[in-house]
This record gives sequence, structure tokens and C-alpha cells, in this order.
Amino acid sequence: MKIALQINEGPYQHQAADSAIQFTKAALARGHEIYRVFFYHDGVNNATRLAIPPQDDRNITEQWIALQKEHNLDLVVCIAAAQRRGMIDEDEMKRQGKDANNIAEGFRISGLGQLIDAGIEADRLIVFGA
Amino acid sequence: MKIALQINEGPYQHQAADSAIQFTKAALARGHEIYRVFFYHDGVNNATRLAIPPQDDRNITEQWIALQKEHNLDLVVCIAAAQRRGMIDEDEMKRQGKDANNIAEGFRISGLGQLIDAGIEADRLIVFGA
Amino acid sequence: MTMLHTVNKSPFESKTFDTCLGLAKGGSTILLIEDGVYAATTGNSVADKIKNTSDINFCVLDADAQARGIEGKLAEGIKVIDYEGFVDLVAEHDTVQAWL
Amino acid sequence: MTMLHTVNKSPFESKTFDTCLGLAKGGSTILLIEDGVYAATTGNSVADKIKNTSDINFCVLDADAQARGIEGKLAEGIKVIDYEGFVDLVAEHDTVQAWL
Amino acid sequence: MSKKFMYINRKAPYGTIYALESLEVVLIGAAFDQDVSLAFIGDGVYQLTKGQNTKGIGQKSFSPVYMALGDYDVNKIYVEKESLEERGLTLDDLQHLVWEDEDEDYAEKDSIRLVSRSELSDVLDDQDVVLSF
Amino acid sequence: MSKKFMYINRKAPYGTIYALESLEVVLIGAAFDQDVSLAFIGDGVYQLTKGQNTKGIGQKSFSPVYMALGDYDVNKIYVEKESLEERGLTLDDLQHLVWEDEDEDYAEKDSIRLVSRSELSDVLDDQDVVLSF
Repeated sequence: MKIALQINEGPYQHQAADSAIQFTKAALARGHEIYRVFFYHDGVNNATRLAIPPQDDRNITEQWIALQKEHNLDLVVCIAAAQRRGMIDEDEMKRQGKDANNIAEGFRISGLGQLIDAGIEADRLIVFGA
Repeated sequence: MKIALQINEGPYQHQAADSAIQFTKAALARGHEIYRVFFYHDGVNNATRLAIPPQDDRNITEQWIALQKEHNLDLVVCIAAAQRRGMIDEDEMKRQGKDANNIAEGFRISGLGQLIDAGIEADRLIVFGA
Repeated sequence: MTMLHTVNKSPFESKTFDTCLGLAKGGSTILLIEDGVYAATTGNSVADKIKNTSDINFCVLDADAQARGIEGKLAEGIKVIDYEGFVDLVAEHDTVQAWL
Repeated sequence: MTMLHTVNKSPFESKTFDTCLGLAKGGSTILLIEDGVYAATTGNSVADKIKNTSDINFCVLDADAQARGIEGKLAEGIKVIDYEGFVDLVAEHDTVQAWL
Repeated sequence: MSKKFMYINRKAPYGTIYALESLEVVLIGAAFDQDVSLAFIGDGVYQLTKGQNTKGIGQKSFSPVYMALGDYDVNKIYVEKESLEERGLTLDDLQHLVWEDEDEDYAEKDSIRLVSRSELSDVLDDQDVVLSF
Repeated sequence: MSKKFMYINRKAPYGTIYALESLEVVLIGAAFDQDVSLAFIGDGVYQLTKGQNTKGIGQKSFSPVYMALGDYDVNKIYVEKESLEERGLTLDDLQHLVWEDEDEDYAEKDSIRLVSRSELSDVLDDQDVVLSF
């Protein structure tokens, strides 16, 4: 079955970001396809490559990157939400005249249409948030 | 009177970030001193210089920067909270071996002791959060 | 000592307002801000709680009430203040407790 | 159609659980996750609400119950499932509604 | 094949960004030619109230956008009766949202459907995709 | 001059980060030689419960840190009785937090003070600085 996820909250602040990862791992283990993970609202903050969590703690972004590599996940960061919150990739950086970017490899920035598309194409859409 | 603020939430997601700015402006207008603004939890996300909010919307970080310049405010970003969330300045970038930084000019990264110090030295401490 | 309490959650979705009311001492002030301003409206069960608490001063932040279009529906006895009034309340009370 | 409802807020601080209970149809499933798992504990007013709702299946996520140390205090009739069980519930029901 | 999309709005406006950013999805989603409904439950009903003036809080008001939903063919807007009552509100406190029915010579019709909890429960049960904010 | 610092904890652990990051301030703050108290109200009482095992959720458990508070001279821990009762909990469900009293030959004493809402109200009223999480 094709399952899509929407994540509304940033890493560490709310457990929603953790639950989404645990759910994704279990869905893959059960043989389902993860059609897309859409990061919306503060959820876009999961995509930063600049975080340095305590060494004895989990690294949420690294977990997504590992899952992405292993299962070729489509990790989409909402562009409108990302712009408000200072999450940008190299293309956006150049286009907007900013001097740095912070999106980790494995995530792509795209529009809200990708969320609607996930709703249409996936068999199930599940939202994690606060 | 010396007033210190603690801000627990990021910009745009919760109104707390806006309320803190409006309160700060009003406190300055009433002749009080803002002893320190301490950004904690997701509040550290207020300090990014990479955000590009919609043109017809407010820019929360720019508002802090303007207030900082005009009133020489002490804007402190909690280092532990910032590290978890990918908010880093140039020094931290070098120290941690990261390839970019995102903290806006006018903010400084420091430890939780700065919050306790604010509690001790300021006449009032007020918390904005969710 | 006197305490200023701020409440920024809607009383219809969160228990925060009730918790604040339960712990606020007589003579203290409760300031409703952000989504907390809905507690200041009439015609619902929260209005009765405020009405029955005569020894606490209730204030509502004007800008937040206007943003939500409720300035014409405020219960009696609730004082409307602006951000500078908020600052004055902070200065006038000994401590500030934010019920987040 | 059958619906899976998820609740991730504590029923003691938020009205979310009540809202979900009010709108969930008979035959649907309510899965308690994150801080929502406290609704599955005994000896409080929430337990009675669950007890009196016989036509809805209640589940609680094991990892979240264990994290909060409540696995020994779960009310009767609440099914304990792991993350893979969560996935199975998603697959078995036609839609998923997250009560955030 | 068209799917039934339901956007569930349960948060008050301005205190958090969910109401605004949900509205952004609804507008984008309208281009996808699906069957779209919106539900306003709990504090979500406050999103539709009249007279919102955000000048003092420094945020942009998105209240006028709800009036435009009809132009995007978003015209099934369910408001839970019990949520209104609990807050001391009536339908008169909400904006009058309308749409023009092409099939009936562009007759103006109400978009808001006041439903009881039990009726709304049936509507929810009939959806294919539920987006929650 | 020493000030009275009160940390108010009202959120359950793990669901949000407030409990953990508040604990980090308390530990840092302990070095500042102020008069420190902690209050656990509402869902905050869940922070102190026994038997927390976070292995399954991938988060680190900070439950053991509460046991160490006594070593940092943080030994005024107020728990609201009504909050416990509402949740079907008793003092036995909480960790047994203790501290050693130097002035009484390091006698072990309880850190948790079970107080009624009305007593807690008086304690709050007596503080100079209140940090809320």
C-alpha cells in the first residue's frame, strides 16, 4: 500500500517529528511504500543540516537522511513554509540573494501541490503534528 | 525598571514571537530598560537571517534587528537549544566543522547562565511561549 | 506580593485558564492575551467563571481582542488595555507568571 | 467506510480527546499516541468515558505508554499495539484522521 | 477518479499559523479538481468570525480570503453547531460565505452548512483524505 | 541578595521538549546560589513518575536526572495534590526524591512536598522570579 506522511512540527520541540520516523520505519518493515513525506509548518525545520544535537541524543535529520538513502524516499519541504522559517537550499539561496543555505542532502523544496498530489496518489495520508 | 524576556517559540508558528516584540516596543516606549531577551526552545529560530517571509507580511527577525540597533538590546540565543535546531553562528560553524551558518547580526549565542543572570539582575522576567 | 498572570490559550480547547484561575490569589491580575482573549467573551460557560471570581482583576489585551473581532462581545468588568498598559501591569505587580 | 483516529494530546490538559470521542462513529478505532496515552490510564474521569463507549475500539501505542511508565496502569479493554500494529491499523481503515 | 478531500480546521486564527497555512493548501488544492470540503470544529469556528482587525498585532489578516473560497469552487464549508454554541456564537457572528452556481444561472448560494456533531460525524466518515491542522 | 526562583512545570515529558530543556536550566541555575523551588502542576506531575522507559520512542530518558536534583541543592519540589488526584495518581507513583541535609549530619530528607492548590498558591505568591515551561 502507498502511504504518504505530512509532518507539521519541528524536531525535538514536539514528539510528532519522532513519531513520524518510527511510523515510517515500521511501514517500510511491513512492506508498504512511502509515497512521500511532506514537511509543512514548523515541520520544515526537520530538514536542516546544521543541527548538532547532544552526542547521547538522537539526530532526527540524520535518521531521515539514512532512510532516504536506503529507501529512496521523496522528502519534500514546503517552499512557502520554508521561506518563512529560513530553510533554504542552494537554488533558493542564489535566487533570493542570500549568503548561505541549510537544507540537508536528500530533501527537496517544492510547492503545496506536492501535498495534494500525495493525497490523490497515495492510498493513505497520515498527519503528524501538534 | 529593568525587564528581561524569555521567548520559547519560533517565529510565525506561534503568536508568542510577535507578542514579545510588541511588548518590547511598548516597554521601551514607556521608558523601561530591556535587560536581555533570551531565546530558548524553538524560540532560537527567531534568530535566522535566512528567512524570506512573504513581502506583504511582517519579518520578525528584521524587527528584532532594528530594535537591537536602535536600543542596543542584548539578544541572546541559548546555545544548547540552538545546537539541537541548527541555529549556528560563524564561531560555532568553525568549531563544529559545519559548512554554513545562519544567525543574524545582532544576536549572540550563549549559555543558559544568561537566563539565570537575567532573572537575578532584572526587576521583572516575563516569558512568552506556547 | 502581587502577581500578574498571563493566559494565552483558548479556554475552550485548553485547561490552562482553569489552572490559572485555580492558583491565582485574591488581589492578583489575570491578563488575557493571544488566543486567551476568547475567555473574555460573553454568552458561554467561561464568562460565568469570571463573573463568579470577584477578587481578581481581569484584563484583556486590546490588539488581540480586535484581531479576533471580539471587542464588541467582551463580558462586563473586564478591563481593556493596550501593550503599554500590559507593560504598566508588569511594572505594577511584583512578579509575572505566564501560564503557557 | 471505517476511520482510524489518532489522539496525541493529554486529555487532562486539552479538549482534543473529547472532540475526537464526540465525532468518532461506532466501529471506528481511536489510537492513543504520544501524550495522548494518558487517556488510557485507570482511576480517573477519562477512564469512565472510555468504559462507557463500547462501540469504539481503543488502542494505545506501546512505546509511548512505556516511555511514560503507564503500561501497568492501562484500563481494561484497551489494546496495546506496537508501531507495526499502528501501520496495520492505517492499512485496515479507509482513512486516518489525526486530532492534533 | 476524483477523491473526497476534507480539511479539518480546529485552531483559532493568529494565535498559531495553522489557520493561515491551511488556507494556503486549500487554495492550491482547489486547482486539482477534487471534491473539496472544509470542516470547522472547536476553536476552528473562530477562523470564520466577522470583524477581525489585526492592525494592532502586526499580522496580516487573512479573514477576507474565506470570502474568496467560493470563487475557487470551495463551497462545502461545514460548521459544527455545538462548537458555535459552546462559545456563545451564532451563524450571525460568522462571515456570510457564498458561491455562484453555474448550473443555475450563477445563482448565489450559501457555502456554510451548519451541522450537528452527529451529522458532521457522517460527513467525515464519507471522506477519502483528511488533512488536519 | 538571593532571589527566590520558581520553575513551573506543567507539561508531560517526551511529548514536548519543555520538560527536558527546563531541567537543563534548573541544573545550570543551581550554580548561581539562589533560592530555588520547582512546582509540578497539571500534566507536569507526569515528569516525576516512576518506570519511564523510552527505548521504544528513540528518545533519551531524563527521568534519572530528577533523582540527582538533591545533589545540586534543589530540594524544594512542590507537587500539587489536586493534579495527582485528577490523574488517578498518588505519591507512590512518583520517584522518591531525597536530599542530604548537611546541617543535620547529612540526614536524608524528602524533597517532594505534596501541597494543596491553596498551599501552592501561597508558595507561588512568595516568589521573586517565575520561569514557566
